[in-house]
Amino acid sequence: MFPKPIEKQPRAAQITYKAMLPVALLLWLGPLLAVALFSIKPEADFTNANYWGMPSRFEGAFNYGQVFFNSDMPRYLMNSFLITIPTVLGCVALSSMTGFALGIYKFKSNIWIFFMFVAGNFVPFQILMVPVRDLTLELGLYNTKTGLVLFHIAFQTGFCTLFMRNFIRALPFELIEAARVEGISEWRIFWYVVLPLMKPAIAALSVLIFTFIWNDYFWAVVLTQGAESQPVTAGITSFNAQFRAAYQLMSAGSIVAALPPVAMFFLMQKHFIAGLTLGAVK
Amino acid sequence: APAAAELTGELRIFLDTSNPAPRATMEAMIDQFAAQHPGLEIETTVIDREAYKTQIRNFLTADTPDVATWYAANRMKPYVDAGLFEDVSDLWAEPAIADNLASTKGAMTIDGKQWGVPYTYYQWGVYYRKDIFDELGLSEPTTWEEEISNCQKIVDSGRACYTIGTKFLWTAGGWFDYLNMRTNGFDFHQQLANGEISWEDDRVKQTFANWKQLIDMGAFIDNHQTYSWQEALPFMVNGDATAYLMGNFAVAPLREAGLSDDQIDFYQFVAINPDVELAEDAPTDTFHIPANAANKEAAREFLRFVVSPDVQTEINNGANLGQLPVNAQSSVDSDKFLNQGFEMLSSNSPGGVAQFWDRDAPAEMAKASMEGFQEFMVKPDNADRILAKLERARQRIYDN
Amino acid sequence: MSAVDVPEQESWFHRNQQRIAPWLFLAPGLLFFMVYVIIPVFQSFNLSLYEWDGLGAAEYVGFRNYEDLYWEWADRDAFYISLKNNLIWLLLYLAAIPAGLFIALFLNQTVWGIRLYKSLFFFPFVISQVVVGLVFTWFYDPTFGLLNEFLGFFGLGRLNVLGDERFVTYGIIFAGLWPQTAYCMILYLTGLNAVDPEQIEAGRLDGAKGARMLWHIILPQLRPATFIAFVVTIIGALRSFDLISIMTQGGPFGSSRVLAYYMFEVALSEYGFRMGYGAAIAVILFLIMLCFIAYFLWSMYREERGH
Amino acid sequence: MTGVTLNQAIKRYGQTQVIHGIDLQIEDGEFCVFVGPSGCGKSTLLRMIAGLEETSEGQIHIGARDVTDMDPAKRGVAMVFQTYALYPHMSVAENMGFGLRMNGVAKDEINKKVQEASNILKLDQYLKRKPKALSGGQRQRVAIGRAIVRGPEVFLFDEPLSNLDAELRVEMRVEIARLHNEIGATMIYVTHDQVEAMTMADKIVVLRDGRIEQVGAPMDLYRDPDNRFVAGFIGSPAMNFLDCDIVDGKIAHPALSEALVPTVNVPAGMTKVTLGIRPEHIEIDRSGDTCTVDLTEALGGVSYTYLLTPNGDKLIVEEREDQRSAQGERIGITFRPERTMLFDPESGQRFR
Amino acid sequence: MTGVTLNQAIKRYGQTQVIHGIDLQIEDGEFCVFVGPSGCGKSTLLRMIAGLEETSEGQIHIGARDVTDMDPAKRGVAMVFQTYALYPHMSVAENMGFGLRMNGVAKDEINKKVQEASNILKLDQYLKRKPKALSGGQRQRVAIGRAIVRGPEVFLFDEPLSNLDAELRVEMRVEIARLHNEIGATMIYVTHDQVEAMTMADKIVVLRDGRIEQVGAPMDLYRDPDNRFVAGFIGSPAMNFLDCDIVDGKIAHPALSEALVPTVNVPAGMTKVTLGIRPEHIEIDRSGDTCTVDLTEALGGVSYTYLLTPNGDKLIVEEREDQRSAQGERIGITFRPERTMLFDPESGQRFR
Ligand SMILES: Nc1ncnc2c1ncn2[C@@H]1O[C@H](COP(=O)(O)OP(=O)(O)OP(=O)(O)O)[C@@H](O)[C@H]1O
Ligand SMILES: Nc1ncnc2c1ncn2[C@@H]1O[C@H](COP(=O)(O)OP(=O)(O)OP(=O)(O)O)[C@@H](O)[C@H]1O
Ligand SMILES: [Mg+2]
Ligand SMILES: [Mg+2]
Repeated sequence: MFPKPIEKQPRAAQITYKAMLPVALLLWLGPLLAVALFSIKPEADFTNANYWGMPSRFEGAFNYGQVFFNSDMPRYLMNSFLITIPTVLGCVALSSMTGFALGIYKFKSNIWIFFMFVAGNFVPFQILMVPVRDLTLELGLYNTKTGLVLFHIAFQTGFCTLFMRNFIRALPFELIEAARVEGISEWRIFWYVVLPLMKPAIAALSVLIFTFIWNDYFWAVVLTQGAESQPVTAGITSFNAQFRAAYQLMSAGSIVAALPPVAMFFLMQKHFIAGLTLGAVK
Repeated sequence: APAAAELTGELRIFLDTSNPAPRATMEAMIDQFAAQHPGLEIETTVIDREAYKTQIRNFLTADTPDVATWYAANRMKPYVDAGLFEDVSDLWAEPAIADNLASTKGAMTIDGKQWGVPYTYYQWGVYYRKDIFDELGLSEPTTWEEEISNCQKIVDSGRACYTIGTKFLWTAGGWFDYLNMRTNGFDFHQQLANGEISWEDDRVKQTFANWKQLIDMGAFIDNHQTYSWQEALPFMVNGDATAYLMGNFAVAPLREAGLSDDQIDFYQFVAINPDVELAEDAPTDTFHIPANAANKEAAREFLRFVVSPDVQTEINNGANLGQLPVNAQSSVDSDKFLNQGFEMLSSNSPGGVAQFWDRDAPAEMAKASMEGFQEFMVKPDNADRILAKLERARQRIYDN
Repeated sequence: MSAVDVPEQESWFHRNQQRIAPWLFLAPGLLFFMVYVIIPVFQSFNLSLYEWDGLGAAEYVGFRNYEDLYWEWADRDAFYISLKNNLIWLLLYLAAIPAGLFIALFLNQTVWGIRLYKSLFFFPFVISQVVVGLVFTWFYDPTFGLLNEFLGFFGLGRLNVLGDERFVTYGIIFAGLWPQTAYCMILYLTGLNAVDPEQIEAGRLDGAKGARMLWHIILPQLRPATFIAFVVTIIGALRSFDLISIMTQGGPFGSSRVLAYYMFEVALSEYGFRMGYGAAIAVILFLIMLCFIAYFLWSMYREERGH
Repeated sequence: MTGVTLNQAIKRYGQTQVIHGIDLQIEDGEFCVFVGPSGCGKSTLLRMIAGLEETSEGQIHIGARDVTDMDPAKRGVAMVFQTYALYPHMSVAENMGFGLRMNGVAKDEINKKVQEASNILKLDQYLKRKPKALSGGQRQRVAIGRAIVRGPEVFLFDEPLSNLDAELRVEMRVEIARLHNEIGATMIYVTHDQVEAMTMADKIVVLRDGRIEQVGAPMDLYRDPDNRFVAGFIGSPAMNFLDCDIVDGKIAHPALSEALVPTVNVPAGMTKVTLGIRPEHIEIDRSGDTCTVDLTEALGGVSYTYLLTPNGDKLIVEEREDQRSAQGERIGITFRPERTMLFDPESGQRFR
Repeated sequence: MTGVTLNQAIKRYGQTQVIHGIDLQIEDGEFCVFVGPSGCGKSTLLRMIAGLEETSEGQIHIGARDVTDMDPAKRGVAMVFQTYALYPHMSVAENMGFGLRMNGVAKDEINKKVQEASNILKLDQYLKRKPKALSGGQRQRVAIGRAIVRGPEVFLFDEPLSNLDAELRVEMRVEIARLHNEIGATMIYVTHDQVEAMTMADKIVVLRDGRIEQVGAPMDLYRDPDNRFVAGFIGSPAMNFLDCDIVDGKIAHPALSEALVPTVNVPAGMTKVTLGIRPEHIEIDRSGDTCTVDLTEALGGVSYTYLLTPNGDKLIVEEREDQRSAQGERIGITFRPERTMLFDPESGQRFR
């Protein structure tokens, strides 16, 4: 292990290290903690320029109450879920198939199709902005969650295919050959042999895509408008416009918007990190 | 209206009145309308004001509402040109509107047709802290010299004269409107907006020179480029700045922030060039029917309803929008700012009434110029460079 | 053997199963990807030759949009600034890589609770850039921002980071580095996990220690992690939009624009109606990115062949 | 039950040909082992029989059926892979029954067959476990069980034991041999371990570069190889080869104190010949001094002496027990001429 | 050049002790091999000597220096790892010179030493290559070269050959032995391959569960093991053990047609004893019928016969050449009593 394990170093070094950890963490998360602090302050603290001190009163309940009962935030949150979850399902479904096709079969254009997915995944998505917006308008899906979901599925398929294909490549090919010798049709090989083995990849990918989509702002702005279809990232800006300069509410709103992916990360940490590294490496 | 009782179907209304007070007002008004038309199913969507500006072009082509708010003058031109707004000249031919809304007809007219109706307008002017003025022994100025000397005293007292937040640029447009209209007059200003005058014209430079005078003396708060107009309010509330050149909608938040009517007052922007007539900014907010609307009949009825005298009186009163009604039959609320503003616009604005810079100038020019104004306000010494750049922009934009 | 009674008479589909199957599996994904990604890329190329306000009819103008871009470049105007800022982003964003490595090294221990520390350090990556932007806007706030409190604490003057065209881009990049560093950190932490302990021991026997160990033995083994970190950082830098949009809207006076934001601005923002022009900017951005995409694909190709 | 016949089977990958026209007849119920150095085409040939690789040219028959272009599933073969290729998400029983299940066989029938196979392989108590929870040997047994369940006519094994450690390998080797006795199906087995080849095979096929070098029973190959390659390949430690001169019809080499009279006919006109002699057939002559002891290795029961001949050739001699030589010692060697084999130095062909 | 001395060396990982007070003296220039089953602590002990693991208690001396708490780089040892642990991003020459470079040795000096080492190991033509481009054996040679270059007093090898295939393993084994002869440094070598242990060692240390079972020269351990563990561990195929009864002072087992008179003193009062006999010391008595032939394996020069005794014990008999028995045949066995060893069935201690 590098660097040298701290437990093999002098006691003083160990103590210093253990003391530095929380300090470093506080510094690192400082801005975030500040927001959390803001979100439980009463408004008066801001007018009294008590920005960074202890809250004079705990107003968290009120502030979060405002967010949940006196704004469009619940709708935005709902929208985010209604956008994110179908996208995750769609991506996983499409990319396990494309990944399977590209990972298992040898055919001439295999590598080129694969590269197309990879390259598409890295395209600056701004270049898609105008045509995709027009397409969505033409399909009558502008300002609908469906429109957003369809695009997200399509765009994320690039990344997911890269991920799935690499994962499937790493599976022992003998498993497929064994199945073929046993006379199992290709579709059933996919369904009964490969898909169950892809569970970890699917888990990792789901968490990852969940976060990506949840946090998407650009496309939310380009393809939707208004509380009936916008996700929370875009919603938070309107929310903030609504409560401009009401820092305690903006903070509470931000915390609420950030919470689901954070919760997701904590619950599925292992998969999340596996996703980050596995997808790209290999 | 008896005929209106038969209205049926769905009426979708998009609003940009996202701040809490206006939002409540509009929703109440729509409820009232709904009560009159039980057969109509009304769906109201309120979109954040800033977001609305970018989204309008989308919803005009897809997922189109039946009624949408927007702004008068050049600001509606792209949509008129693209055929996305319904020609409502027929409404304007109805006497109830023709007679009572005459003063705003010009702002609603493009190519000789009218494309919507106004529902409110409001004066611009200088809102100031009367208590601080009193404390410093200042009185409302009327000339540029007085303005400057007042300001000098304020600056000497450790305050800024004007608060402003230029993060979203348009507030600087207000300053430019006034300085240029006061320096070169309304007509010149409109010509400039129409691209007929070079930005490197000496007269424009004079406007900037006047502006620079204020900047150089430290009249504006620092760091205004990082604030929105709301974020700039606390400076005035806290007494770090004494005045705010703003539309009347600023009054409500100032009051909310705890300033009493004794502490705030209003004066008309001072004259600079005695040779030009005073002209004012009075932006008009409007309702339009998108060309793709489904229920135009109900939409027209709604427009009639909005501009009707009672509704105008109601929605513009101090407790609601706190602005001026567009209908001559309506009464202006007893609110002192509304009265002063109404007074000012109707009797002391001989030069004309402008909509506002970003509504009078084409979008692209507005954007480029307001960015220039912001830069100028931060770096007044760059004036020549900025103007040269704007001139280049002008040549390109109006050329197309 | 088989339950089927007529084994010799297989259907055409059955016989060609292995040839057809991949295309059936690919079809839905490929269709989606084509419609929403590949075709639009070409449409954008095409659109960049038009002038179009997004409302009326488009007008073919040949390369005029590019010409305009050139003039903006020549005049050191918005396009020039965007491009320059993009370069700054590209360069400075790379700082996330060493920073991530540094934190990863710091956290690569096995003391009690370290797992929790690692996850908490990773936090910034998970939250939306919108929130990050907001957080940092307040951090930089010239009146009450924590930054100025700090500077004041050290007796330094106040700074309006986001209001000063000299600092604004750096300020936003710094905000962007926060989540990006967390990302690189995780990549390196997993990379460090995979470092061959025997090589470290061999290094110890060879007398390499500390920084020399890091440089000569650890870093070369972290190459894959560094490679991904590089790719994702570059892409992140070129895609930077959310932060700018939230923190400054490209301001003050357009000095924090980058291509991605600028194109949004000219095409879709409040005052922007130049779809074709936006497309031209996107094409330029795409061409820049293409270098990196090509690099990435090339190294992937080598990997594939290598096996 | 049926045999397998290959008729001029050829395999090409693009331009490169890796299997060069193999003709081979494997009898019904025979245990046939393919051996050969790495990359010689053992796996490819096996996979061609399985149908996992297309046959570029030639025919493959299983029994009377021409299976050359048939789907793998239809050929009546079952394959056991080096890596076992067990489905990790299925229990042992599911693994074994999967093929039947997918082909629509009734549940009861599947259970019965799985039960039978697990009886044979003593897997009963593991049926519910996942492969992960099994040892290497058990996994290999499941893989074989999966093959058995399908009741194939031909079993194919591709280095099934090479992932096991030495001890288990011996055990499983014995088990597979026993299985073959029990069910009597045709089995084709790929390995590069010549102990496996020698001990299990009814028939060994020695491959080299996609061509058959020799086919025969193990001891036949050991005693009577066709060429130098087979002679060197079969037997461990490998046969010693000395490049000798033919002088006056006798075979001369500096390590030999006197020239040998060849026991077979060497074609006239040859001046050089390769002499092969197995380490266990050399005896050390302590009175001689033609060779130097380079190194000795005593393994307890047996010891190997590495010799350097005067002209630098190396020789290994197997000695029994305690007759260990000292390093650097100079000794002579002798052997019975009938134990030697003679090969053409060019073609490697054996003279008989 | 110096020897290595361990004095009551103990290693604990947290609560669990894995090395239990080892006393060991390795002489200057000796080739010492640690063998033992997996997990017995061979690697740990080696790594303690290298300084890669801290010694929990006791002392380690290299020559006269107490190195117990010394930095690995300062101990004058070099280590060759099982996985080679070559730096993949450096060329062969850089790999070999890296240690010197880290210690600030001048470039010329490094080049010279690398040259020398690569001469010894015949690596000259590969100096520019990266490890990836080398075969397993070449890599192992580079790893050894890297150790040589540093000119250590003690070489440490941790199963250096276990990643090579059988053929290469033999070759490299010979090479390391030759290297030891050449440079004469002290070498400590860990393996679990007993052929390596037997053939290379001057001294074998048999470890079990972190304790030394026996130390001695290879043939001493083979001929004269202290206990059943060592007897079973050394020699291949392993010694056969039969659980015998003592009847009237004689040793009886159903496989033996008549009871044996023990050649050593068995303590009085014992009723059971374990009899050990090596496969090569058993002779088959074709007239007997006590045992059944379970299986035979002919490997050419030698064949193994697996026997089942009447009470189910298994026996392996090594036969020479062609004396192959048929499966199922019933035969008897004989051996010379002085070839047997007797062990305490409980403690495994050998009776002498
Ligand atoms: N897909 C392929 N494309 C091209 N050449 C191939 C392919 N698969 C195998 N080969 C070549 O065919 C030859 C035979 O390979 P095969 O795997 O049958 O050897 P093998 O005898 O099984 O070797 P090993 O003992 O290492 O498993 C090799 O030279 C190999 O390089
Ligand atoms: N870091 C550690 N923490 C706890 N126990 C350990 C650690 N390293 C090794 N051990 C234990 O120490 C014992 C000796 O391990 P060691 O690796 O020395 O065995 P070995 O003889 O080299 O085995 P092998 O032949 O498998 O390499 C084992 O029981 C192992 O589980
Ligand atoms: Mg093979
Ligand atoms: Mg070990």
